[in-house]
Amino acid sequence: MNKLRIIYNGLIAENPTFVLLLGMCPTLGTTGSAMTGMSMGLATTGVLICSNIAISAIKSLVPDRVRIPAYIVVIATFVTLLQMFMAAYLPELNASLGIFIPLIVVNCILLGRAEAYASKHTVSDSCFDGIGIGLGFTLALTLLGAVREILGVGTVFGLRLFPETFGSLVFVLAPGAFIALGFLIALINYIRNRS
Amino acid sequence: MLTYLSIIVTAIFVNNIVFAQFLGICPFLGVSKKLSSAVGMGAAVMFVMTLATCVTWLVQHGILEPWGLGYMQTIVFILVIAALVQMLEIIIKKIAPGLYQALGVFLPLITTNCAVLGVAILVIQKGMNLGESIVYAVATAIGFTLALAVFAGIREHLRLVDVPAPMRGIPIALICAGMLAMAFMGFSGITIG
Amino acid sequence: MKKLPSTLLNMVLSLGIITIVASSLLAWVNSLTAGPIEEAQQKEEIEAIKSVTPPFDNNPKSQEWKWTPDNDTIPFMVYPAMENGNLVGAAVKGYTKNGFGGEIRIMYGFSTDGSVTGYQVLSHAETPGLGAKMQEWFRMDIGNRSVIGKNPTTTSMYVAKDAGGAIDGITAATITSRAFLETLRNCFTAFEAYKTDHGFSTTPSCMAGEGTTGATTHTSSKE
Amino acid sequence: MNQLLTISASPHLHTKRTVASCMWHVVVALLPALAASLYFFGLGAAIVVLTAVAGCVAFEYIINRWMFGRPSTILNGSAVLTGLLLAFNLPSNLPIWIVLIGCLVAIGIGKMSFGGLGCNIWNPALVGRVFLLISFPVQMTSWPLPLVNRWAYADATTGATTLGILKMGGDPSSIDLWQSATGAIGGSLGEVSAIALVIGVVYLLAMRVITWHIPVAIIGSVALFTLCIGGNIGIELLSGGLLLGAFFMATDYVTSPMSRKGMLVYGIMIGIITIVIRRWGAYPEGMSFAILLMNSFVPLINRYIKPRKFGERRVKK
Amino acid sequence: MRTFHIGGVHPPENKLTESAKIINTELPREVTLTFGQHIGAPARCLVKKGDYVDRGSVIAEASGFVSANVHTPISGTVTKVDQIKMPNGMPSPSVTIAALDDDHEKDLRTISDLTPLRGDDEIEALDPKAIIDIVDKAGIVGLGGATFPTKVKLSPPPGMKADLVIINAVECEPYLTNDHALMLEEPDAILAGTRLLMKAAGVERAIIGVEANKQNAIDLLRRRIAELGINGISVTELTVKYPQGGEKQLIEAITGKKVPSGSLPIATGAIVQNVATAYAIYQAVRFGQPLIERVVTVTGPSVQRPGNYRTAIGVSVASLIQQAGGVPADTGKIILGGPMMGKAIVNIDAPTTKGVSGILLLPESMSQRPRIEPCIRCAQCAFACPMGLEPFLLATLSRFGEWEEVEKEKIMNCVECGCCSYSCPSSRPILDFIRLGKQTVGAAIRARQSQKK
Ligand SMILES: Cc1cc2nc3c(=O)[nH]c(=O)nc-3n(C[C@H](O)[C@H](O)[C@H](O)COP(=O)(O)O)c2cc1C
Ligand SMILES: Cc1cc2nc3c(=O)[nH]c(=O)nc-3n(C[C@H](O)[C@H](O)[C@H](O)COP(=O)(O)O)c2cc1C
Ligand SMILES: Cc1cc2nc3c(=O)[nH]c(=O)nc-3n(C[C@H](O)[C@H](O)[C@H](O)COP(=O)(O)O)c2cc1C
Ligand SMILES: Cc1cc2nc3c(=O)[nH]c(=O)nc-3n(C[C@H](O)[C@H](O)[C@H](O)CO)c2cc1C
Ligand code: SF4
Ligand code: SF4
Ligand code: SF4
Ligand code: SF4
Ligand code: FES
Repeated sequence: MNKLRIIYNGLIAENPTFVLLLGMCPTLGTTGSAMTGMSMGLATTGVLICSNIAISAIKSLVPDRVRIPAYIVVIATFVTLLQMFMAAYLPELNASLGIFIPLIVVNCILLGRAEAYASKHTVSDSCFDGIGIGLGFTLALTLLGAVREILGVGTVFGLRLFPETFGSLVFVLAPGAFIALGFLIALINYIRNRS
Repeated sequence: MLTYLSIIVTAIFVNNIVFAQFLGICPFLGVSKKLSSAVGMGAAVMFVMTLATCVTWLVQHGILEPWGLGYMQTIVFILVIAALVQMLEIIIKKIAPGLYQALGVFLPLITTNCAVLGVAILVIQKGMNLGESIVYAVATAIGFTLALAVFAGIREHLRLVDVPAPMRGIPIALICAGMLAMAFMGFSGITIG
Repeated sequence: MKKLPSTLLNMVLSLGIITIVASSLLAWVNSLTAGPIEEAQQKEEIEAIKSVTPPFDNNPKSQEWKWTPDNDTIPFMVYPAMENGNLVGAAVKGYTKNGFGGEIRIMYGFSTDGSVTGYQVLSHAETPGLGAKMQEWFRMDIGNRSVIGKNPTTTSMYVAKDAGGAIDGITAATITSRAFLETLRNCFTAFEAYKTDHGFSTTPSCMAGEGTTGATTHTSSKE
Repeated sequence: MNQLLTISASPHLHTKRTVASCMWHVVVALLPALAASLYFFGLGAAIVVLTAVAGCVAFEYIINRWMFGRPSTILNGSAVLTGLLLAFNLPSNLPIWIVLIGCLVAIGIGKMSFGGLGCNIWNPALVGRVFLLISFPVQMTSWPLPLVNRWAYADATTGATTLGILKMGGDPSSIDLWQSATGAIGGSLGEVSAIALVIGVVYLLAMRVITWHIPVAIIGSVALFTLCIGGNIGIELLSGGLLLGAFFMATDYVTSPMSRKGMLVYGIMIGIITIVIRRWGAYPEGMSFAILLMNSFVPLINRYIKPRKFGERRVKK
Repeated sequence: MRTFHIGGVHPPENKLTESAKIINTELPREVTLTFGQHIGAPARCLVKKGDYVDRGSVIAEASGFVSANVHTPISGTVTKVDQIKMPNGMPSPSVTIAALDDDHEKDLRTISDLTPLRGDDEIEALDPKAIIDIVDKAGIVGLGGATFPTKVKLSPPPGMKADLVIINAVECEPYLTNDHALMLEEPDAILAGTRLLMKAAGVERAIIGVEANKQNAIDLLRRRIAELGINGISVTELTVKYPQGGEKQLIEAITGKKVPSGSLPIATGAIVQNVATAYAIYQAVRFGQPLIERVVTVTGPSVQRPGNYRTAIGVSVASLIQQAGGVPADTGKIILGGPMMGKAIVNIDAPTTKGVSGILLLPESMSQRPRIEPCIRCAQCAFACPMGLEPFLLATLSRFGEWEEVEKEKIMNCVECGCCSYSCPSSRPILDFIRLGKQTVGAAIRARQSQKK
């Protein structure tokens, strides 16, 4: 398949957050600002690309009945690697994403892609699938983070759009996460149904 | 005693796992369409979460830390949880077929439920002792079940009203979760003692 | 390529190999990153201490001293800052559980006479835009917000809303402000206790009605 | 002639009560409290009330007509009521733009996203109020003093509410209950005068718009629970939004249980949660949160607590 | 004062004809009789075109246990055996009898087929079996609206024993006054009929339940009971509340016992009969008069001469309305029965039947249902439901086709009293949806039962 199509597919057509509704916990939990949302998206993308590559590489060496545990081990390995690198070189980001970094392990996007895509496709296709889906996830998280940051405190990536007094704090807190995502998905539903 | 009470109140109301910590959202959105399945899922999570927290705590303090393998936490925990769920499934099927009927369908879903792994990691991060960890796990699961049950009631209600088309399904469910999170914020800052 | 059939041997072998490869990889990377991680953590602490105390030439971390408040078990950490062997002040790492979102960890710096030389909020779960403002609020030179340069023996380190307080709390975040100042008072007490313990002269305390004062256990790690 | 006859199934009579008359009765019942708030807070109260009512009506009209293409529903008075009750829950010096955000949230999120009148689960006015409280805590917790500077709006002199004083460790005996009863105290503009609120609720009960169950359950459980934990019943009942909430907001048909037993359970739980939040929580006032929380439980209450059916045998234990 | 305890409403009473005396109408020269005037199997036709039938003779006989004879109220010739359009516009088989000469008003007592006048002693000597037999022959069905064959009620299923007869003189429907008028004019006949009912059912006690808005009837009945020295019959005054006349509600109001869900009223030991039924039984036993006439209230806000008319069963609705001054110009809806449970009709040329207690002509302004609005969950309907159901839920579930759910919510307990629709401020068509649900669920239940057998 055309590599660009694979990426388009992950980014838009099968966007993991807005269309497939996977990985809701990090989506809600790490989008207090555009920056944290994007970081989480990129971190997940990294693991996803690696695990997709590794899994499609070893797919024929793994008997069917143990494939799930095997995939989990692969994914967990890359997550742990990510954890180590972040703790060593990006300690602040590591602290702000907190528990959601180890929880990438259980993000259904990863296992989902391993099962639905990487275990059936070539290494390079799986790599591009990882990039596409990962960027789709990153896009969604960044978008949600940006919306919450703008509505909540009036900035986006720290850039001030309007004075902080006019921000609705609720958007950087738990309820705002649900509400903002709800309306975003509704908007996307609306647009999709129109076109 | 007071610490236990405080752990319980905090885990159920103040820092509800779904509404404040954003863990276990997928089953929360996925298994809350009917009240009966919501309660079944809640019970299954309580079962697994308590057991998993207990076992992973022992693994952490008995194996990983003494041997300097702290960096293996994530990989070991997820494998322990996966194995545990498998074993539970087999055991329950053997000794309590009735329970299996009720919980069985939910068990496989739980392996990838981040709430279980999340709680296992959180109790280590918070430096809780074994007793506190178990109480925390049970209370968190109660909080999860409560959230699920309330949400299932709400979604059964929504089935019978005229939700505008683009809002139907997940969007309105998320708005409801937002409203619930807002209501639960009333408990913020509750301190016992 | 054909898939390996699911025979027991294949399954054990396959899983075993994956696990061994994975663990070795992890062990290797761990050995590579353990240093930088440790360093990052150390650096963070030292940076924090540096940012709150007067300049020093010792290693305060190696001279840390513990002080445990009456009603709790986890100790406060006193890091003495020395210049040429003379005490010039200290950083005290303290915490409170009375924040709006639970625990707040703060490091305060004091000069020898007990005046606040600086502070760093290390971790907290306060509300962004409200309680989270404490990081800047209490060093702002507006009204009576700043605690910098003030001495708990002469300034009442309470929120102005509460009777007798001399510090302006964060607007609409009185709970955080109280927690912040409570930690400050306790850290000050820890510092005083350190001075008593190590034979440095204490400034006479006139902090009437203090909450947690007495130090029950203190152990020095340098003994 | 035969062709002209109307055919419809029985019953052929219909009560005079309409949705509009229910809603307008509640509006009428709120007039004494409105008068009191205009007296105590002057210009500020007038601006906030007018903005809130106009805002809610406008948003309902816009969303209904232009987004859903449904017929306008503003004449049935429910948007007016939401606006009025939202205003009653706001301080009288709140900037207009915040009031408007509250209206948008109350109508847009709290009511119309669920499908409009009758479909929502949470009390729209309270959704708006709590949203504002969380979003703009600074502005939402500065209370103009009553009777002072009645012609000031944005720069009114502010002070603490009774519950705020207590939360800050104030002395309960310093509180003048007579002031709480008349309304000469700080607080949201509609909640201050207990007497005016009681006049309103008596009217609603007499008109049979509401039944006694919810208000009595709330007030009873607040009184009992306060007694158990050793508080001052008078202060708890007369201060904050307790009476406003118990009489006019917890009783909202749409968001309260549909059986009398359910109403009692709902009311009792609201009372208890309110006191728990007031006593142990971070917020000085818990009524809004308590009502929203119990709104969430209403579907479950409706499902499990039902009227006893005629001739249905009671389940023996 | 006694009353039932769950739900109920109190619509404006509007008893326009409260003190109107019963007006005897002239016997018509033509009647049309249908075979399904009662609940149960339609009667089997015994005549054919051209037959001459005598006043009071059977023209169709009961075709089963739950069925009833139909008699002709005039003498004449069968001119048609055909389908006619019923009031609701649906066709139904019927017999039309026309008086070809002037003997259609024959005195019943001259007709040898009917057992002639019985004396008091003779009546005293009748045993229960004989009374039930007369009731059966006379084609008497409940006149309270349900038209359930009376002999069936008087023959309780094995193992059941009645201990009380309740005379339903509640008349809680607004506008209707036919029972009231009958009580004021025929108290003695009603009491005698009640005694016959007691005897037939083998019970010692009877209670006449009357709502407080008919004080003069209560006083009159009480006075006559005392004057005649009758034992075992008493009158109970009831609070005015609809649907007190409903069998289950009335039993509860009077005895405090609730008919268990899914059981017959006889489970509480009570047999309920309408006053007019008691009167008809007396007429049959004493004069041998079968059920060929009844009192009908013709009323409405703009009707010229509203009143209680004693009329032959089978005259056309139109001719009865004519008696009352004709159809007013502003009429928008014509209802057979009361406004709460009565049926709106399309065809006023259709004949009356045994069950027609009133004809109500509502002006156009009262005929249209108010605009339907969304349910505001006010629970008024649930508070009003005398069966303790949750009408808003039943209606919504029915609307969404959740048949299993509605069955669990006991939709079949609904007595279709209409209190829910009446009290809904959003004027939702609650009962319409519930009827739909009842039909579907009822069919499903019957299918299940027949499968089991
Ligand atoms: C969403 C929300 C978050 C809040 N977060 C904090 C906080 O982090 N710290 C705090 O002291 N108060 C916080 N508050 C405010 C308190 O509830 C309360 O208003 C305050 O402690 C006392 O008010 P005052 O400071 O105006 O006296 C928050 C309020 C809301 C609505
Ligand atoms: C300002 C105001 C506006 C009103 N507007 C309406 C209206 O639009 N529609 C309506 O039915 N009732 C409206 N009412 C209420 C009616 O005047 C009256 O109070 C109510 O319909 C009485 O109904 P009831 O007798 O059934 O209780 C309004 C009342 C007030 C005070
Ligand atoms: C809602 C409802 C209201 C009724 N109201 C009356 C009434 O007012 N008078 C009456 O005689 N029967 C009324 N009935 C019929 C009674 O339930 C019952 O069938 C009747 O009293 C039995 O007497 P009968 O067989 O002599 O008609 C009503 C039935 C229902 C379901
Ligand atoms: C007794 C009564 C109380 C009401 N209380 C409220 C209220 O507290 N908040 C509100 O937004 N609407 C209230 N309404 C109006 C209406 O029910 C509300 O807008 C619906 O929740 C919208 O679906 C009330 C209506 C009645 C009849
Ligand atoms: S883990 Fe299961 S329930 Fe959760 S998103 Fe994935 S497929 Fe859905
Ligand atoms: S980790 Fe689990 S709960 Fe969290 S988003 Fe993924 S599936 Fe959902
Ligand atoms: S019609 Fe049925 S549901 Fe409605 S009130 Fe009467 S019994 Fe209840
Ligand atoms: S009376 Fe009407 S509006 Fe009220 S709950 Fe019943 S159906 Fe809904
Ligand atoms: S007249 Fe009362 S129920 Fe029929």
